[in-house]
Amino acid sequence: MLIYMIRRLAQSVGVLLAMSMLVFASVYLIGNPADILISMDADQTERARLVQAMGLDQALPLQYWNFLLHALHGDLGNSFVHGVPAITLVFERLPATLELACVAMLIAIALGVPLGLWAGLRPHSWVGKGIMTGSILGFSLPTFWVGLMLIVVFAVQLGWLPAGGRGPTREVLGLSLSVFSLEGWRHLLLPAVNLALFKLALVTRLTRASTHEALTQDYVKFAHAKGLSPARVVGVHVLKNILVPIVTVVALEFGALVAFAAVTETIFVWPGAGKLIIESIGSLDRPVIVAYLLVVVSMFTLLNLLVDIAYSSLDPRVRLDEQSA
Amino acid sequence: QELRIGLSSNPSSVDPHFVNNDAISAVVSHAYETLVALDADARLTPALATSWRAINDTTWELKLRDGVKFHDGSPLTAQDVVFSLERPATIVNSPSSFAAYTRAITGKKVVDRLTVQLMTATPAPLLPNDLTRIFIVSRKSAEKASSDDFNQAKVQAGTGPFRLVKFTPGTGVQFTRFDGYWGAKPTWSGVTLRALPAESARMSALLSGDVDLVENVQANLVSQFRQNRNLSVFTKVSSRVMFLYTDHRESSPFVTDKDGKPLERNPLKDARVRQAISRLIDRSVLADRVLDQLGVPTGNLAASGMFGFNPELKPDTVDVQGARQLLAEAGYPAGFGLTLFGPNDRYVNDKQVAQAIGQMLTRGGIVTKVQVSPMATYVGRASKKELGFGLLGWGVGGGEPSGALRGLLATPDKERGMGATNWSSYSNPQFDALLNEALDTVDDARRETLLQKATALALKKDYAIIPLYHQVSTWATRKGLTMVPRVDEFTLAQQVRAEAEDRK
Amino acid sequence: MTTMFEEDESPLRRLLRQYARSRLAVLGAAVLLALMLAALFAPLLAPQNPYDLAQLDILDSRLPPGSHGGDDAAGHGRLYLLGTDDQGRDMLSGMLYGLRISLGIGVVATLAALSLGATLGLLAAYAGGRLDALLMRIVDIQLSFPAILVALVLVTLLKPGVGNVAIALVAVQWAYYARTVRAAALVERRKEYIEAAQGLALSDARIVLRHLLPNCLPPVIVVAALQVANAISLEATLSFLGLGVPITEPSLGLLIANGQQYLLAGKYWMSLYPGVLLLLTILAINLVADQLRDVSNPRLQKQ
Amino acid sequence: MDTVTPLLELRASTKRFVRKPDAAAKIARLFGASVPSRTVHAVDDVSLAVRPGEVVGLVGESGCGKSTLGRMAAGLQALSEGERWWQGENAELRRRRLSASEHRRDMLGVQMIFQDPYASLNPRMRVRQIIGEAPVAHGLVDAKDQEAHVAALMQKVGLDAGFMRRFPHQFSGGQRARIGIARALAVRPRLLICDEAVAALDVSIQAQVINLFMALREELALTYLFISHDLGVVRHISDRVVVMYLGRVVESAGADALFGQPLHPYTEGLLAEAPKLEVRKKAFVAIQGEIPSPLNPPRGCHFHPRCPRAMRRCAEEVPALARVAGDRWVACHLVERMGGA
Amino acid sequence: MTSASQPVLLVEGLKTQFATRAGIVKAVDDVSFSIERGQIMGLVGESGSGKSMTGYSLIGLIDPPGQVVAGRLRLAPRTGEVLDLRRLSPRALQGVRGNRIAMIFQDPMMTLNPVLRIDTQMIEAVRAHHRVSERVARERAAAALAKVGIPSPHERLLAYPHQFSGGMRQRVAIAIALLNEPDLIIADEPTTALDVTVQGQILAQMQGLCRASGTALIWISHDLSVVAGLADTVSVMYAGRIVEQGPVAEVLDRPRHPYTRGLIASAPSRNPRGRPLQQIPGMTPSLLALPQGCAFQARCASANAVCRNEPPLVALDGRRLRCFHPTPLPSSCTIAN
Ligand SMILES: Nc1ncnc2c1ncn2[C@@H]1O[C@H](COP(=O)(O)OP(=O)(O)OP(=O)(O)O)[C@@H](O)[C@H]1O
Ligand SMILES: Nc1ncnc2c1ncn2[C@@H]1O[C@H](COP(=O)(O)OP(=O)(O)OP(=O)(O)O)[C@@H](O)[C@H]1O
Ligand SMILES: [Mg+2]
Ligand SMILES: [Mg+2]
Repeated sequence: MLIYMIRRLAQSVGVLLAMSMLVFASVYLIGNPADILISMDADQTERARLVQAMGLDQALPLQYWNFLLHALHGDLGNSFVHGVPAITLVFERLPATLELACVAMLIAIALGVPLGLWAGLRPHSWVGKGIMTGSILGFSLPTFWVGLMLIVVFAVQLGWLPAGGRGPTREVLGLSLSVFSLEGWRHLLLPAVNLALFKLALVTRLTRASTHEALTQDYVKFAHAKGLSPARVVGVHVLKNILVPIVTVVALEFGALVAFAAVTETIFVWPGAGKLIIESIGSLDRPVIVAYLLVVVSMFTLLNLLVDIAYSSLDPRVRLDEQSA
Repeated sequence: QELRIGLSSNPSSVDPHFVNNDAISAVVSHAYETLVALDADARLTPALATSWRAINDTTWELKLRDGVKFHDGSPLTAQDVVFSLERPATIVNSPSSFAAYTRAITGKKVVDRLTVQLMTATPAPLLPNDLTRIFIVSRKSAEKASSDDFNQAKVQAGTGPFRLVKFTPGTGVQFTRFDGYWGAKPTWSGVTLRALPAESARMSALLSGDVDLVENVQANLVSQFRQNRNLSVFTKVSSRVMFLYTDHRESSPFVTDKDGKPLERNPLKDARVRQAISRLIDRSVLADRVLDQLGVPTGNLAASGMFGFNPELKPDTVDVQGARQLLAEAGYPAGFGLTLFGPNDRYVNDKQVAQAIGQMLTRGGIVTKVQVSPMATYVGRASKKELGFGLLGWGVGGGEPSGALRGLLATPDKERGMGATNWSSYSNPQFDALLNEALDTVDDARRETLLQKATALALKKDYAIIPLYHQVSTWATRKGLTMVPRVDEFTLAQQVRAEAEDRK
Repeated sequence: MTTMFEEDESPLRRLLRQYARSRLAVLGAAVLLALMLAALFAPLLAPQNPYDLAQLDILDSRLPPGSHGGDDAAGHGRLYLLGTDDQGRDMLSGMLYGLRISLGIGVVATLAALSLGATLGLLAAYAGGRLDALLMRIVDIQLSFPAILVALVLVTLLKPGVGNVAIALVAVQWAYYARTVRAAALVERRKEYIEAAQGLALSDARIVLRHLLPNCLPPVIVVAALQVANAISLEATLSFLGLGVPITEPSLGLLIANGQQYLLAGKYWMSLYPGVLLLLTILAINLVADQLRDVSNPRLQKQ
Repeated sequence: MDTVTPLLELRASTKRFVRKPDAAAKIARLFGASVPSRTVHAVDDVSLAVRPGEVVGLVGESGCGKSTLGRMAAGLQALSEGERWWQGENAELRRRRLSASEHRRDMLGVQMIFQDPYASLNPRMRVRQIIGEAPVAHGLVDAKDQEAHVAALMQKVGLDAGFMRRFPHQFSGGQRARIGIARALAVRPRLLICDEAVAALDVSIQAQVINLFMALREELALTYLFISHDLGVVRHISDRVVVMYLGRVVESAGADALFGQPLHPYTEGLLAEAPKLEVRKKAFVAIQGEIPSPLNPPRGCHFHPRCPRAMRRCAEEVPALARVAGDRWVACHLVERMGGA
Repeated sequence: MTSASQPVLLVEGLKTQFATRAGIVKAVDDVSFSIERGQIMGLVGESGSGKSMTGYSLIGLIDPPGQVVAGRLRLAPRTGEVLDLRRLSPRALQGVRGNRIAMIFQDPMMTLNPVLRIDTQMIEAVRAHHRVSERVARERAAAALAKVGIPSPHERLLAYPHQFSGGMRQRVAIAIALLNEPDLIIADEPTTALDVTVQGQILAQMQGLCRASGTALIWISHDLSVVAGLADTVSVMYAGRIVEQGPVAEVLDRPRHPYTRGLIASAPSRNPRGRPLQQIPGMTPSLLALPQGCAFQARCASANAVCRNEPPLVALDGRRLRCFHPTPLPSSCTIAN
């Protein structure tokens, strides 16, 4: 386990380093942040002053080196646009994104697992086939389009739910969350459903495939032969086995969900980190882009680790230190 | 009674001196005021200063309004003014500093509690205009405060009709009425500004009653909103002018012959070609069809009615025949090829406009490709002069077009801050001379004439850039509200009233 | 000598036969085929070349389905069966060409990503050791970036354009294939037929190309079919974010994105029709890929 | 005695599978974590000689290293220690001496036939390719003669040459085993290593394949290393039998001698346990205990924890494989003593 | 009690078929047999001959599209009642499975659920049929483990399957089968994947346990020699049908069906060393394309036109036989000795 942790840690440091380098280089190549940030009617002197203030006048490797030095002290630089530490900005916005992603994931799991089980247990029934075909729809509809449709139907036509924004929030454990009020949920529902749709399809199909697979296994037959009730066979023997792939995928997809939230957040004006990153890419706010990616990739890595640990508790056959590098 | 406004921007700060950005200034204007203000038509009007005059070529004297109280309870004094004029330069990490507007001031003198003198090194006719940008804050509160303190509403340093309650980045800003306001008591007990940059979300928010007022109505919805019984629409020709810049250099990237092979000589260098381009563009179709009437064809930089507007410069009308003739005279009877660049996320229907222009030019024989990209990438390439032909907008701010002429058309000169955005590489000594003279002229009438002359020279004679139209700003409110729309596009709760109350 | 197998059937035929068992999948294949043909012959089928600005008339913009254009020499404009978009582009033509671009990008990007990923994955698996470790670390890094962000940054970097969107999609997907192919190759490599080939002193290149590759690819190809749909979807999202294909040569995704701002104004056709076409395309691809995956599953093949 | 030069010989050969600790593990060690480096002694100091024309049977329980030994013999797996000799010459030196193509010839001289008739044929190749690829690639047969060559081979192993264009999945298990044999024969080997080549087949088919092996031996003067856990089969076709237990050879003798009078207690148990058709209502009394893991084999004689006659010495000292009589070798302290007495 | 006269299980005319697209697969075709208490029946035949399907049919675990289409399955458990297994409701059948009839599968690596601990898997098997506390169930589980020779059973209960070797797992599976003291155990090739010495251990234990508890056992195998040493009676299956059935000594020493005879004759031990083995020519036919009449006719030396008719299962010489040309007795006697 220790070795495993060391290995993972070394890997993540490598990943983060490589990533920061890539982001640095690519933002540099996309354009000069000064061009977009500085107001058009500023003159050359003003420009020069700002470019210097942002450290953009130095050679790129030097900029990167300075960044690294500061990063080692936990300082990822100030946002060019907002003037505040980029990392603060990201952490300020992250709870909203996490909240959205969690609710979306919960929706996906709460609906996807039962649907997938049903389809897996009765693959030839019409309901089962219907679920599978329906799940393809989840894959097929571009998120942004569904989002707009949801807004048009539920906010504009029916007027049931607000078209965008986040409801009132409450501080809980230092996170401002909006799930504690009805209004909060009203705001949360549409974007969460929008975000959940793709994952719902994924979870459904995965569950079905795993169920299908598990059902052909000898241990299921053996469980039946023991005289267990079908409910127990499915609820304990099958479920516990399909949990392994589901947990893996769900956790890994959670990272993707956070990343993909960018689109949903833009459409629903959800004040989360995804919207921040889109805005930051738009304004070449490099410190924020770097900080965001660092946070997201760290989260990915952490999730990966957690998955592996969860894995070993769910599937006793997996022993962490035996996964060869 | 509270007013809820849907903004099309997402304010990143509410420190009035942090970032020089119109959208933020508009938000901040609820709580802070300037010495000199612009009225709805961008004419200078007294605000915290009741009067200002040049006592000589390099000294301005301002009289402050008496009885003005800051939100923190302290009264407005000359000391606060001096502090406020110095503060922008102390904010180092600002991405776009207000210091540009205070740099001309070389000395400040407190004459008495309500009188300030500002000294400049050279004549500074535009100082009052510059002062419309600088918000006055209470020295008592702001002296030790950081931008963060402003954002967290820890300091209450403004004099405006509203007081900041809460600023939530990415979500919006909340204000409440300031009862000690010196001017007319605001109608609204509170104002909520919600950041709704996504157009459809903003429109839906109005339609579903989540907000009372939105700015920048989606162009294609304007006529529909006008007919909607529950909504009112307000429009105003804005000071933002849209134009095409053309490359005046010997050769230009992306200029090709009709088959896409690079041309040795840059046709755009020929004024006749530029004129031909101008004539190929049907500005009324752009304004009426593409922009859903959110544009007014123009041949000027300043909007009509603004200081420096030249009524003699009429927008070119479409004249395909004439244009072809001009092209033939210039040696391109068969036309040539161009790529038109532009942003796709900045101006009203910008990408549609670019494509429509592409159509018009192509039909006139100038085969045009259209490439639009987000402003971030576009500006980066354009400012390096990698692009030869592009669409750009310019908010002619500060009440007169000198800034625009200086930035866009003057021969680049780093020392004097000229031609910083002269992407077309236009250079005409005659124009530079006119402009320089205007910039040193304190006498308003004479300056206006000089500016008009300079504009005419660059736009009509040289076709240095090709003005297209002025954008029309739009607002929509729920029925029962009226507002006074502003040429500078600011959305201010101060200018919104409930109709019923008006009748009372 | 008698045998259990009467038919001398090739794997392809067997695959087809098993594929044909699902009516839905056959329908999907038919639709997909039709769509591909439509895309291929778009220039012949489309009433207008929607990419030629000279053929567009801004005065015909935003016409509802079934309208006639006004600006025609004869006085009667042409018929716009599915209406026009905000540039006066015939929606039908735009959709046919857009389908061509979307499908093209999806297929080309997926094929390129597959070839690149498969090559590297095979290399890693067969060579093992340091090369393997290095390649897999790169894959890890690539996979730990959220796809949409990579694409976003890349397209911004490379400047929008059909080719660059495809490159971005390749960059997003290759690692996935590399990992999948490597995993498959590691399994296959242990099988005895590879050992037998080594025992027969065949060259490494021959073993990799003739023995290993053909056995690793089929499952990956099926996954790739699904990924085509993903790629199309991602391209649409990029276009929606203003970073996709050139505005004058819209893909389906861009048509939807452009049309969506007219939804509230009731001009549904500008985004609904391309939306439905996109949906249909992706649905068809998924149906086909799904069935392919089912029939290529050896567990199901035995019966 | 050993006047005939063995065709193939493994001398004191060992195969270890080690998982090397990587950088992370080394760091962990620095922190004082005990990181076991895992070593599997799959084959431990085994010598084996196969003389021309002989059939050597190799028996032992699962995981005792039979396949690994087979692969080492076939040259498919490098030796950790020891030497492999081919035709009386150290294979390593020979390889250096020979040109690449001659070396390839050498490799072709030993062919392996695998246990799993499903996994050992490339499922995406036609039979013609499977059998005909190598001879053409090595220039043994012209490309245009490939078909005839394959047809002849198929005939030889009892397959209808008309099936040449089929894929492996279109054959039954027994037929696939024949294809595997034909593939090996196609390169005219001298030694065939059959790794559980009949284990997966039904009894009735098994007989057919065994008969085929025996017929080919006569016809082509083949030598066999015949690996199997089925004592009945080994007994039937082998001249000499080698018994392995947990990576080591415990007994080796002529088939008659070994089956007639097993000397090693393990061989004894093995023979006793093998079910026989003739024995009815047998009271099974098995060798006690489980097979230990090769990851941490017991000290001393590997078999001692399960040996009914184990002594103190057995737990401490590894018994050497000693010649008892003639061609008969045993590794057991008991037997040694017997021999000494 | 009537136990002496009444068999624990009586199977008559069992037919199990799979309706596939390619046609109907008659996996089990008209199979009949009966087993007495404490008796061990060997069920042999080559791969695909329907041995497992026979077993699954008995406990109603045929997967769709398979279906038991005909036959009587009568179980007479110790409790005294007589159950018609085919008529039982799914619930009642569930009460029989694992309780009155237990089954053990071939692959010891696959039969235990890899993600559940042994105790979970054993306790649930007890509590599915008996209302006992968990503690009691655990005790029973530990006792069962001890019975199959697993040392320190209480600790081993806490382990996961992957921590056991194959032989141990198979013993756990056997322990689970024994938990509820069933009347019948169906063992589907439980030692095929195991080594000879481990197989020996398990065979020894099974034998002892059946003797001790009077449980009847159906031992499915393709290995005649295992059955020879273990079973009392043997049924030989070919292509879904029982072709010969009777006491082990009768059938193995004096086989009268050509297939049985061929099978026995092809065993290496029945052949002189180094000589070609006797072999059955041809291959197992596909169940989809069985010839009219006797399924073995294509491989049978004595087949003639009569064999195109369906051979009935007839009693002959203390056995039952499905052949028109039974092998004359003396010839096989010589081989036996
Ligand atoms: N590539 C490998 N890496 C690590 N260990 C291996 C490898 N190959 C074999 N082993 C180990 O070496 C030992 C001997 O394996 P081998 O396959 O030779 O046994 P075997 O006698 O052929 O067994 P079986 O009868 O099951 O085929 C086993 O414990 C196995 O786990
Ligand atoms: N799901 C199914 N669909 C069609 N046929 C099937 C199915 N399952 C089994 N069969 C057929 O039923 C027949 C009997 O199978 P069964 O598993 O009983 O054989 P077996 O004698 O147990 O063989 P083995 O020794 O290989 O276990 C086989 O020929 C098989 O083809
Ligand atoms: Mg082996
Ligand atoms: Mg079976």
